[in-house]
Amino acid sequence: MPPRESTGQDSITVEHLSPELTRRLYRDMRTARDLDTEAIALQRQGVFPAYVSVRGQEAAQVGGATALDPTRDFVFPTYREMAAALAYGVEMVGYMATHRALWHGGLYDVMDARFGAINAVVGGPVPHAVGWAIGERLRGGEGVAMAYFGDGASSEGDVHEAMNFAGVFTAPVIFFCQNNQWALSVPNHRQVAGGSIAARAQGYGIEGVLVDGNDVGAVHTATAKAVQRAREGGGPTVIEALTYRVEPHSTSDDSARYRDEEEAARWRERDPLTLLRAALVEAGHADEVDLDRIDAESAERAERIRDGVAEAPEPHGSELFTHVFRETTEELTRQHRTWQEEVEL
Amino acid sequence: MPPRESTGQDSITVEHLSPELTRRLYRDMRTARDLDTEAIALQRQGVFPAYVSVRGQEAAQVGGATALDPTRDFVFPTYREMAAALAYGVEMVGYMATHRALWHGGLYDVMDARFGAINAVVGGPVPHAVGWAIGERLRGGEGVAMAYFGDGASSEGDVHEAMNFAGVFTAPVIFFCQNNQWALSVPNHRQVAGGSIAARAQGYGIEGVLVDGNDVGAVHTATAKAVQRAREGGGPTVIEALTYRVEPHSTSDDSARYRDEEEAARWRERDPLTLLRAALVEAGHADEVDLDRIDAESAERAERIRDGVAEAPEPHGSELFTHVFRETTEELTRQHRTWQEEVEL
Amino acid sequence: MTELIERAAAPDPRGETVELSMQQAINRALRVLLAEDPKVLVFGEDVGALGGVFRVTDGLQKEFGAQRVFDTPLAESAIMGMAVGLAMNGLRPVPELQFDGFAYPAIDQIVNQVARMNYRTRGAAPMPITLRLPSFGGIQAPEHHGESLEALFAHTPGLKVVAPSDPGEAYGLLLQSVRSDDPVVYMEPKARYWDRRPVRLSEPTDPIGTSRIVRPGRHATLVAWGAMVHQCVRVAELAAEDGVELEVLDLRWLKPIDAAGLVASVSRTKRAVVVHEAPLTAGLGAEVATLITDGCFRELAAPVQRVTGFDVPYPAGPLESQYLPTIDRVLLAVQRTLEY
Amino acid sequence: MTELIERAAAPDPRGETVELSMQQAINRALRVLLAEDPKVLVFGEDVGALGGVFRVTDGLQKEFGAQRVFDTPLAESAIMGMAVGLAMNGLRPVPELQFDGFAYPAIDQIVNQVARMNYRTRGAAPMPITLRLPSFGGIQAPEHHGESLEALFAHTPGLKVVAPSDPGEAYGLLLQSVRSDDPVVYMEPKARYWDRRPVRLSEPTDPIGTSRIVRPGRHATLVAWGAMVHQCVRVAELAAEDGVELEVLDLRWLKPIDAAGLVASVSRTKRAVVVHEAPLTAGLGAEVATLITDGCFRELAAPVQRVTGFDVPYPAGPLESQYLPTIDRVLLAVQRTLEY
Ligand SMILES: Cc1ncc(C[n+]2csc(CCOP(=O)(O)OP(=O)(O)O)c2C)c(N)n1
Ligand SMILES: Cc1ncc(C[n+]2csc(CCOP(=O)(O)OP(=O)(O)O)c2C)c(N)n1
Ligand SMILES: [Mg+2]
Ligand SMILES: [Mg+2]
Repeated sequence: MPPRESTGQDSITVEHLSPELTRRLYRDMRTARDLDTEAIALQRQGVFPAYVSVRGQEAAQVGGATALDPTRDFVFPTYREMAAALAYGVEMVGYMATHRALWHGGLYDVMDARFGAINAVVGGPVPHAVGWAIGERLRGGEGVAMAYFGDGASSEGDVHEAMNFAGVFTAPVIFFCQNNQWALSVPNHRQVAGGSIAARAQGYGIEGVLVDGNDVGAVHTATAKAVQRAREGGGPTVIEALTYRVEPHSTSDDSARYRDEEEAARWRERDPLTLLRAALVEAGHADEVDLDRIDAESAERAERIRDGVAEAPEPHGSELFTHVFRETTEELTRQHRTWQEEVEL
Repeated sequence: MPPRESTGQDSITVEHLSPELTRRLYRDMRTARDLDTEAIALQRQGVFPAYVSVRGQEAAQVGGATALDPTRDFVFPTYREMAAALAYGVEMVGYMATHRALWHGGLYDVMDARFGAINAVVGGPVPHAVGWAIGERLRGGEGVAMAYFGDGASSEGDVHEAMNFAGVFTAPVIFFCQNNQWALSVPNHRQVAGGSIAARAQGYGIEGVLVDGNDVGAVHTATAKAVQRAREGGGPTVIEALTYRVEPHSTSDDSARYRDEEEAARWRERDPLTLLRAALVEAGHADEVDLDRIDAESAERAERIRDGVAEAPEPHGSELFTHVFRETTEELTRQHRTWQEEVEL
Repeated sequence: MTELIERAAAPDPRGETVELSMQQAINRALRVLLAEDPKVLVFGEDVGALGGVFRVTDGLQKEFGAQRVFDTPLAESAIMGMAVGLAMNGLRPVPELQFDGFAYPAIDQIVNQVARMNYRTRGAAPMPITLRLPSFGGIQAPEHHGESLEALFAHTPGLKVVAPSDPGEAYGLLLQSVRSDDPVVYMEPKARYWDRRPVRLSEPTDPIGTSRIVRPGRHATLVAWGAMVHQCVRVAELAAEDGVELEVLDLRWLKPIDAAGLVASVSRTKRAVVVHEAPLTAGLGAEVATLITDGCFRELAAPVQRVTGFDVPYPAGPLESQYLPTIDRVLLAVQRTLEY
Repeated sequence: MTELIERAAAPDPRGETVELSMQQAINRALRVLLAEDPKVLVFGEDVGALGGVFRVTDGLQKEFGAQRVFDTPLAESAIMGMAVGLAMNGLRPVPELQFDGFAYPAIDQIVNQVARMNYRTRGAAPMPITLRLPSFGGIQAPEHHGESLEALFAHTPGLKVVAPSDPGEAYGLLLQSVRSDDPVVYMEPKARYWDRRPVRLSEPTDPIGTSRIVRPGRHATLVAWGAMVHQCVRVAELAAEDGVELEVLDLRWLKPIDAAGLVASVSRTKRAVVVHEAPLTAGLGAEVATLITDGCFRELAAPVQRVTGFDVPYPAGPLESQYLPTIDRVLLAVQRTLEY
């Protein structure tokens, strides 16, 4: 584990992982990084009203998401899981649509993707993952639920209730905390009593793991182990991936008001992509030529997604009314008509 | 600690405590027991619509409450803290009024008593204790807040949020969990993942203590230590007093539907009053004559309280309107008038 | 699903008429639902071995097994959050929250998650959740055990809300609620749990969102739901002795509200009194009064009267009867509207 | 309290008129309150060093110290629960919940504890808590950042509720709210935070629970609060071009509601339109309409029109303007009531 105040001297290794996997990890992280950069640009151009960057957290997200099986597991994200979505195989134009404010939950099909709707309630989706996991056991399935949440979210009552339920029901669920050391303007030591979310696991009689969130191999391995245990009926795991939010909370935020940007700069030095690139070469899993090719492909894919989301049509106003219920009501039909007569025209 | 499945062979000692204190503990527990018995009788006679018994939990409650200083500390109870209220010095006719359904929060003056209103929201008052304690530090006072709650309450989000706040603010607060092993019909192993509420404390970086809740001396000593630490700025403590709810959840409950009453019978054998009586004699802190005298005085006091509450006048209907606001509103005054014209007459 | 299907038992004999209390009728409906659909799950605090504090789930765990009928830890928000996850895994959750006042800790999950997941996912993740909520007052219970949350639920887009008034209604409306693919808050009037009536164990035929006339009349319409329907029927019986014929309309669906039914009745009677237990201000009575006024503006002979709980927290025992709409208060309101 | 008193700074120069945005006006009022009463505490998520996501608490921590203006962990229920405990220790808490939609996790503490502690303790433990809640929509924000919870708060006995519509109002109403010994939910219309107006830094003179006429008129009354007041003024300006004189009534206090003020205005104009952002059904518009109908039954020339958000969850960006009451919709409602 790196110290919370990293010096930037560290390196990682991926020798224990297959070349294919590590190249995939690199590709996903690279694409996510490029897409993140495109997204910030779109926000500056006024195409996105706001954007929450995942920069610096790509290893934590990709390492975790790639340990899951998208054909039988299910992910419950927050609003900051772009790299996880990408690595898990979510249709990314639909995902990014949330940032263009086209539809709050995004425009991808969540059931198809097995990746829940983008959720802005901090802590709110964590009990959903537990419910899904309990349902999976009742159905006799082997799927595992993964709940992403932040260090700030760990303060919410829902996260506690969810962990306790998971322990009592031995639910196949992974509580994946990306501890990026900031919850908007509040640092860990004013947020997380005791200092560690992984340490809380013990109080629920469940497994807790603290992992270097900038070491994608370590995250992947720890998650894969937790997934396997959950699949085999061994119950939940809390994974705390220690990383850092190098960007402001969102494009609307001004982090210089509350933190020493030197700290962010030190963490930028410990960039998970740079670490992985060096480790890939070191392990002989890829050479610079391979990596440059991946870089080029990733940039291209990120651009395609960017163009897709920038050009996506705005939802029609009728959609306000059509998704409220499965079986709509007369009153809503009447309001829909009012809207057509008084607003649409 | 006794095993959770007690055999009833245990004994306790009070040699480390002063004779005065132990006799006081005995008196308060005895009076609470007698008052509990009177209350059950009142419920059977139809004077109380329902009652929640504290039988078997007198040591946990009295041991804790007597470690506090009622001139500067503040207690935040649930609905089952009759013995604590009595030991703390609350005016007991006013306290018992809640069980006659005269007024939900009781009729004692909570600010005067420094003992919060009876609170029926499981987990709800726990953050109040933390807020009070944070306020006490801001004011430069030396008071300590004590939050009582049950094993079932430990599952609520509010309890987690409160513990985390207490840890972050180093608040002088004691989280006193009476683990009576049942939350209505649900036993510990279906309620408390990991099995121990005291063990949760570590996850918040705060002190956690598991104590035999039927050993009044042990409870008193553990609480006194926690109070001292809190007063000196050492922050919060979680105390889990392991005891047993020997009666049904309330007089409306039928516990035979969900538990083996043999278990309750075994715990009845380990009655905290019987244990204390034997220990008092053993330590030479009192003899049978002293104890019989205390018994007689306690019975008499319990009867006086019983008569007081049975005879207390019903609140006037006007009180519906007079306590809603400090500065009432015209609308409410109008409704008060409607009530006078249409209901009172 | 095989494991679950094996546990399913034979459904109720249909069409038969039996005398049941409301609490038994709900129990019967739950048995039908558990038996007919292996995806139905019943859970909450103390609903298992105990059978619920009102015995509404009595025997269900024994009959359908502890996988389909189970106790949860004591945490309302997680109970509703868990329901969301179960629904996303294809199940049909029927959670109970033990009492009205303890729905508040779950409001975030209900409003921000349950009510809008179908919308948020553009129909991909429907929420066929029926929240059973013992509701309203009248039983001299402790604090937070006598609350009326219907205005809050009715104001929440994405929820449907229903409050049955008698055992037969309770049976049919629960079948309808649980079979619906939309989230429904099913508010059980505690004060009527022990009310025994003949119940026809039949399929509900009225669509969701329709009210019903419990007693026809021509001088004024009394609008109510839950236990207040019974109160209004008593008022109508008393008024009838003086020759005043009051129509009693059981609104039952509190979202969607049967505006057409309200307007049809009041167009005939020209006068209306709405009665509810919740406090006056911003209560559902205001919505009912507004819908009636909108639809019957020219016919209305007097403003719609509201007889409701006062704007005070629900009180303890002896004061309860001073808070709830009394027969006298409703009669006075009827008189006011007739003499307007 | 010495420690706290030492940190108190000099209050604002009173009586002066300065141009301020609403967000600055609230900041000024908070400074006055922190300075005049050492018991006042400001806390919540990100209100300290950051100064709040809308900079409403900007500079307060620096000026009054981290003991009186502080960040809490991210847990809304505990923030309000903590406020209860602070109040019981004699302090005067002014918590912020970051956004309307995140008040839901705190609703249990607000409804079951804050609103009824004074009642539960028969006046022994008053709750002089002012909850500052950035509210309503109009800024194309993420989900849960555009909600209108006034109906829920107004329906809760024991709460007072206010929503200012401009900087001057915001200043005076906050002074009044925090100085009151009752709990007040102070709903800040986010869409108006940057609206700059001349503000007289004076003591409020109108009592709690009074509305105000923003623009007089005689053909119909538009009733609104928060950002919709501004919308109604624009409607009135447009209507004036056609010779229609609309009165705009800023309700501002949503509990207690100024029934007398509503009735006085509509008795003159004979017609009313109520405009709010919250969904239609069981919204506060129904209460307003009912109060007007009750008080002006014989004078009313048309049913009170409601122009509100639709019964759908608050939508994202481009759909926001399709959801919120538009000028056209209000104008059409005015026309309907004039032609009724
Ligand atoms: C229940 C709730 N409260 C408050 C907010 C406002 N808010 C959005 S993000 C955030 C900080 C979250 O921090 P953390 O959980 O650490 O996640 P991160 O943003 O660092 O990924 C806050 C306070 C919210 N979205 N939901
Ligand atoms: C928030 C809330 N949910 C549910 C209830 C109903 N209820 C009352 S007591 C109880 C069990 C509480 O168990 P525990 O916390 O262990 O306390 P004990 O009764 O054993 O003293 C329940 C479920 C409640 N009062 N409050
Ligand atoms: Mg964070
Ligand atoms: Mg217990």
